[in-house]
Amino acid sequence: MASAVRIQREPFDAGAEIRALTEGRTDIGAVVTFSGLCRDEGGALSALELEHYAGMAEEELERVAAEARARWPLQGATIIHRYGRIAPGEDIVLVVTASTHRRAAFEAAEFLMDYLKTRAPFWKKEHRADGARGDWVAAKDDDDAAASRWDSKKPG
Amino acid sequence: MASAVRIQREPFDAGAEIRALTEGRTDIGAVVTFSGLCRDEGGALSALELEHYAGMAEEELERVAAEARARWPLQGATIIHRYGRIAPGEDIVLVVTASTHRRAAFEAAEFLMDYLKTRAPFWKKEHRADGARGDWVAAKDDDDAAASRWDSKKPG
Amino acid sequence: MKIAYFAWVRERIGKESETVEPPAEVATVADLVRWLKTRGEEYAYAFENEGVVRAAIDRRHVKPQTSIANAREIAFFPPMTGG
Amino acid sequence: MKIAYFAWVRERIGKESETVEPPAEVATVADLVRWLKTRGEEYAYAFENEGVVRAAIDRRHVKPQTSIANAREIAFFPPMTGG
Repeated sequence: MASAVRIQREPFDAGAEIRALTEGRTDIGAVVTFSGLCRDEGGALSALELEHYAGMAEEELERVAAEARARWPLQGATIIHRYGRIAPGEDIVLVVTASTHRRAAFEAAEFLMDYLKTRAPFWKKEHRADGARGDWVAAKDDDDAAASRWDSKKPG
Repeated sequence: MASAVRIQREPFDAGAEIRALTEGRTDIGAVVTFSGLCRDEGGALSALELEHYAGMAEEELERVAAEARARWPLQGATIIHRYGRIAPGEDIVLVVTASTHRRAAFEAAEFLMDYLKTRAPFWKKEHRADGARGDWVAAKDDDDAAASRWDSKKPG
Repeated sequence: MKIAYFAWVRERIGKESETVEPPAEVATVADLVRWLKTRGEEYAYAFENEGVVRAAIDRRHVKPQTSIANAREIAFFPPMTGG
Repeated sequence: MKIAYFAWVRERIGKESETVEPPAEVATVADLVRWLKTRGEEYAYAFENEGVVRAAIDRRHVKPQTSIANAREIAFFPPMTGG
């Protein structure tokens, strides 16, 4: 199975990543992509600074991808996560899943996002537009709940 | 809200459609795309022929898109459906949803696919690789079940 | 009134569309299907399982019991398989 | 043993990493946190809510009761906010 995990400072190209998974293949019926973008929170933020634990971040994303492959019949999965300073409107994270069937591609993409949010060692710090000291983004209970719903759920 | 429904013979570019929804905006946090591709069913098919009801197809996709906008807080939604002869490996359909939050973008994209599968007037005919007469693809009970699960479900 | 056919309904009937003038007692979509089936083998074949073929009036999905009064275009087609 | 700190744990302690030699009775991650908190105000501040800070041993998430025997690198960090 085509599978790639990348951690990079540079932007990525979702279209190119979709093509990389599907080109030359005739057995894929469904490709789902998720792009997570930096929001400016109504103009309050000038950027997000993404810190990561180099080494562990790659390994954790590989573990999350392996877990998705074990749960759903995937023909491909790509995870790209950026670090460094990211301006509003720019991409932060990309997940692409390819499968014969749409439900598997949708569920696996949502699983990858839920899991990586609570397991991949990345932290966001806000840069405020007004120059005031920015805070570290707090983890959301929602994200823990979203990740834990997969603990008991079997692929449909 | 940026919203577009297109029915066309030509291929489309998922990356360009994502950019069209997000470019110049700083309020979008999540973009989900679904691409449906033509499979060759283990080499049995040489192509699919997509017939559609011109006029109604556009209107029905607009109705499906309006229903998604009424159910989820979306900042954009795009639906593109191709018709004509489509070779294995080529795209058939594209759905893109943009929202502040990832759950809304995921659910709306899945809803759009489930609904358009059972409501948009398109029909697939198989062209067989062995030259034998191809059949019209039969509708799946699964698709009806997938669409009807939204009848009672409220956005999460 | 114009009637359009799609996919295997079109193939069985052998035409894409036609203009018909059903008698006044044909009031609903189901009535229209029953009347069309009297017009020849090809129609009887297309509508052999009445529960299967779907209908739209003026580009909107309708049920068999829907009235065809004021319809400009009625379409018949199999369950959809797009996406 | 190398210890690495990230995000606001790093900012509060004022360093990215350091090498420490805890005494032999420090057996688990929780023991290590308690020992680190005795080393100065900055550590006490970073670990003021012991339930909040997460830990990894050799790049894998671990729980407070996990043994630190044979650990090469232990990392402490807040709940993750990537994605």
